[in-house]
Amino acid sequence: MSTLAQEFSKGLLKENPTFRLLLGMCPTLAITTSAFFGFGMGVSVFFVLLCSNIVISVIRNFVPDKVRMPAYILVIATFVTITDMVLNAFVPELHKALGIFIPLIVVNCIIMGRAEAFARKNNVIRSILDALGMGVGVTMSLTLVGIIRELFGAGSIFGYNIMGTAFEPMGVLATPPGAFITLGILLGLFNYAFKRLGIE
Amino acid sequence: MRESGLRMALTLLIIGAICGGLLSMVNGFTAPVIEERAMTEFLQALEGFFPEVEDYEAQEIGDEVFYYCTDNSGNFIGVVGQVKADGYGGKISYDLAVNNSGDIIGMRISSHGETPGIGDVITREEFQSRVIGLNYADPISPGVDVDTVSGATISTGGMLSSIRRVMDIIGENFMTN
Amino acid sequence: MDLTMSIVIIGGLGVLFGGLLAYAAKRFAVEEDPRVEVVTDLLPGANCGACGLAGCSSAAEKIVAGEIPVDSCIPGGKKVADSICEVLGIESVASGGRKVAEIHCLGTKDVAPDKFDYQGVRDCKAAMMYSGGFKACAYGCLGLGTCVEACPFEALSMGANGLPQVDTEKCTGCGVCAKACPRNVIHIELADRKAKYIPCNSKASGKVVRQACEVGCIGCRACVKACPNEAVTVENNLAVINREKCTDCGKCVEACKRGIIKDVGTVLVLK
Amino acid sequence: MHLLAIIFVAILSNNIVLSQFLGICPYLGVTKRIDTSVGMGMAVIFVMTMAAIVTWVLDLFLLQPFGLEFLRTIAFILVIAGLVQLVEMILKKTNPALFRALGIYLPLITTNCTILGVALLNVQSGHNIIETVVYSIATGIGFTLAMVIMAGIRERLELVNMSNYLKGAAVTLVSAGILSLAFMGFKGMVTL
Repeated sequence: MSTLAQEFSKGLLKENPTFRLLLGMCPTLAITTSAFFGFGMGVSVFFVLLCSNIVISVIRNFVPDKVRMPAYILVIATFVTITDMVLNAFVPELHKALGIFIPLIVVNCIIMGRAEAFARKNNVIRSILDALGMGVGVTMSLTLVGIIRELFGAGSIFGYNIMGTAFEPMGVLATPPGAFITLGILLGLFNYAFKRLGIE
Repeated sequence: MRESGLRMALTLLIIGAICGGLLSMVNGFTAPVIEERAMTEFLQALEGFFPEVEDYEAQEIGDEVFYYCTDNSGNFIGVVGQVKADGYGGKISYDLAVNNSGDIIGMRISSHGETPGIGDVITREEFQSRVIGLNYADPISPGVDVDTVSGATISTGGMLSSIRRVMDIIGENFMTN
Repeated sequence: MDLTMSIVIIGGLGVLFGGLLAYAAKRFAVEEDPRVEVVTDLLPGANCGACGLAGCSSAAEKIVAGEIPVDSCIPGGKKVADSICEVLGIESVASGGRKVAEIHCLGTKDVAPDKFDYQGVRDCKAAMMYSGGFKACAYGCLGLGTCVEACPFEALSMGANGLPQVDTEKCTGCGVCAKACPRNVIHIELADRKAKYIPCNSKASGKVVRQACEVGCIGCRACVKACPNEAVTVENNLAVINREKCTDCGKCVEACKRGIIKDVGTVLVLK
Repeated sequence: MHLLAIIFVAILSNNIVLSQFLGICPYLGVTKRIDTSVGMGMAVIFVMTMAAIVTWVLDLFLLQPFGLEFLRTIAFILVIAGLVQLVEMILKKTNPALFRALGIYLPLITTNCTILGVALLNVQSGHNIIETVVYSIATGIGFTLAMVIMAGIRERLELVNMSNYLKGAAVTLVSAGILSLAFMGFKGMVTL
């Protein structure tokens, strides 16, 4: 059983959900047109993942195995709807951009994956640490992709113009093909980096 | 942990009920905030078009809403329509403001899916200025009276035909005098 | 009003599906032997098909039903077979010992020249379509790595000399590489056995082999005469050593004019 | 005519995978072979249409009268998860052959963004029942089309000699990008 520290740190690099486990691809492609949206999505996934991991690991012994899936989905959906409402009320600009991808956090492979693979089998403390690690990992990855696409797609990061006015922004990065290609190349680079760092 | 059917149904009932209750409570807090923010947002837009607007009365025609605006002395100053157009990337929803003599005085795109850098010209002065000042009686057929923006013909053409449709509605219902 | 309604709706949906699933669990219960799941977990799960079935889960079903022997999972070997026996409560049968893949070719680029320079898709099966392969020897290994790709356990790697090498630790003898090789250069043999073997696959006549390869067996029968316990026979111009009879005395190694007879289990790192 | 436009838009110009980014996780996983992609595609079409109808009815009779739109997500996903598990059990018992062909994809489908995505899109764009059914089937076909094309590409990619850092998901994503570029060509042809 890995130590508590490992439980947290594995989510950052070794088992980074986006670049290693290839989970949660849909939001990573769709809303990372800007760093702020990427960060916002990362934080919402983080919040939902944390709460659902806690609740699932608490109720894991009471839920009969046959109805395991619907019960966990109920819990996750509740936290997602709460996030949806809170964002809609207090951060409307982010809510409008994320649009349909907030309700889709429910079926986001990361959360369902962690609930099934981890929270169901471990106690509360480990689940919290796992959620923290995974959550930070996701937020970092989404923000990174957001930065890259915004830097080249619109010449700015978090809205601040970096590349100056002479820079001709590559509009294609904001379109769907741009998202696919950027993430594909990033995955290749990360594979290379992981190989060199010796993280198998 | 007997796997009996009753226990399964009961578990889902309890979890479902708790979740349902929790959600409606949270909704109780957030719904008014959302409502109120949407309202202030629209009011600002309205004041943007008609600074001296005092009161407005919503009127639903088809599935679109038109706001009949009056100033503090109660006489009619203009109409703002929350309407939709067919764009390149799907529906474009926008507000169109027409003053009491039937001329377009402004428009605001509230949401669109046009391709960034190409179709989103509809949000900029370059396109909107072509339409400002036109009267509801003037013909607006895309490419004939008002030319579309090259490279974004579908977006701008869609907008122009929708404006024509909306102007007809405004003409019939509000320009009776 | 909202509060009660949402509790009723979500709670109602929950109990509706809870009930439906409970009813379905009884009404559509498929009698599935719980041991199948346990055995599936024990199997390596590489779905390599060495047991002749589509995947581990179907293999588990057959093992529990007793249609196939307990040790039919070759990659799993003795360890898996024993643990399955524990689960099924039958005494562990003595399985035939570990099997490993063996490369039966020494023909590197410098000793076995090519007929033509092949620029096509880097795949042995594809290369075979071009007049039977670019190698002068019609039976030798083409070295394009189809077996390396096919191996589910990453036990095969391409040697610097252009011929595949077997990592006998990782190799589980599942035979996927043997099936993948279009020229059947790879044989699955018992691993830890003291014996000699001839790493050549060429059934061509001696004259043809002399032109095609410097380290190919020309079927000169020197080893057959030299062997004290008749372990060596020549079948269509290729000498084959019978591992049961072979006593690892090494007489055939000295007799072989081309010096290509090797010990079983040596990883062929060639010049 | 309107239905034809929906079909065209759902399959080609606004393909659920290539321009709406839904269902990417199974898209990367299952498209290794053409027959698995077709199997998954059929299962998705069936479940997507069934789920869309049930959720549409649920929304009309239960959520809208009481103004509980905020319960949409939770009610829909509960229904979808329950339905998929039910279908899995029934299929396993009544038709094992079909179950062996399609059944293995069912648990994968519950956590598939497309199913919930389509259910929500149908309700949000105010489709009536016929439009809902047509839109779901068309989106399912669009999903299958994108998967089969990608499976075809990936089977040929296996033979290409590329650096093994790019193998697998990375090259799939890049080729999906090019595919999405091609599908963008249909975008302006038909507007809803």
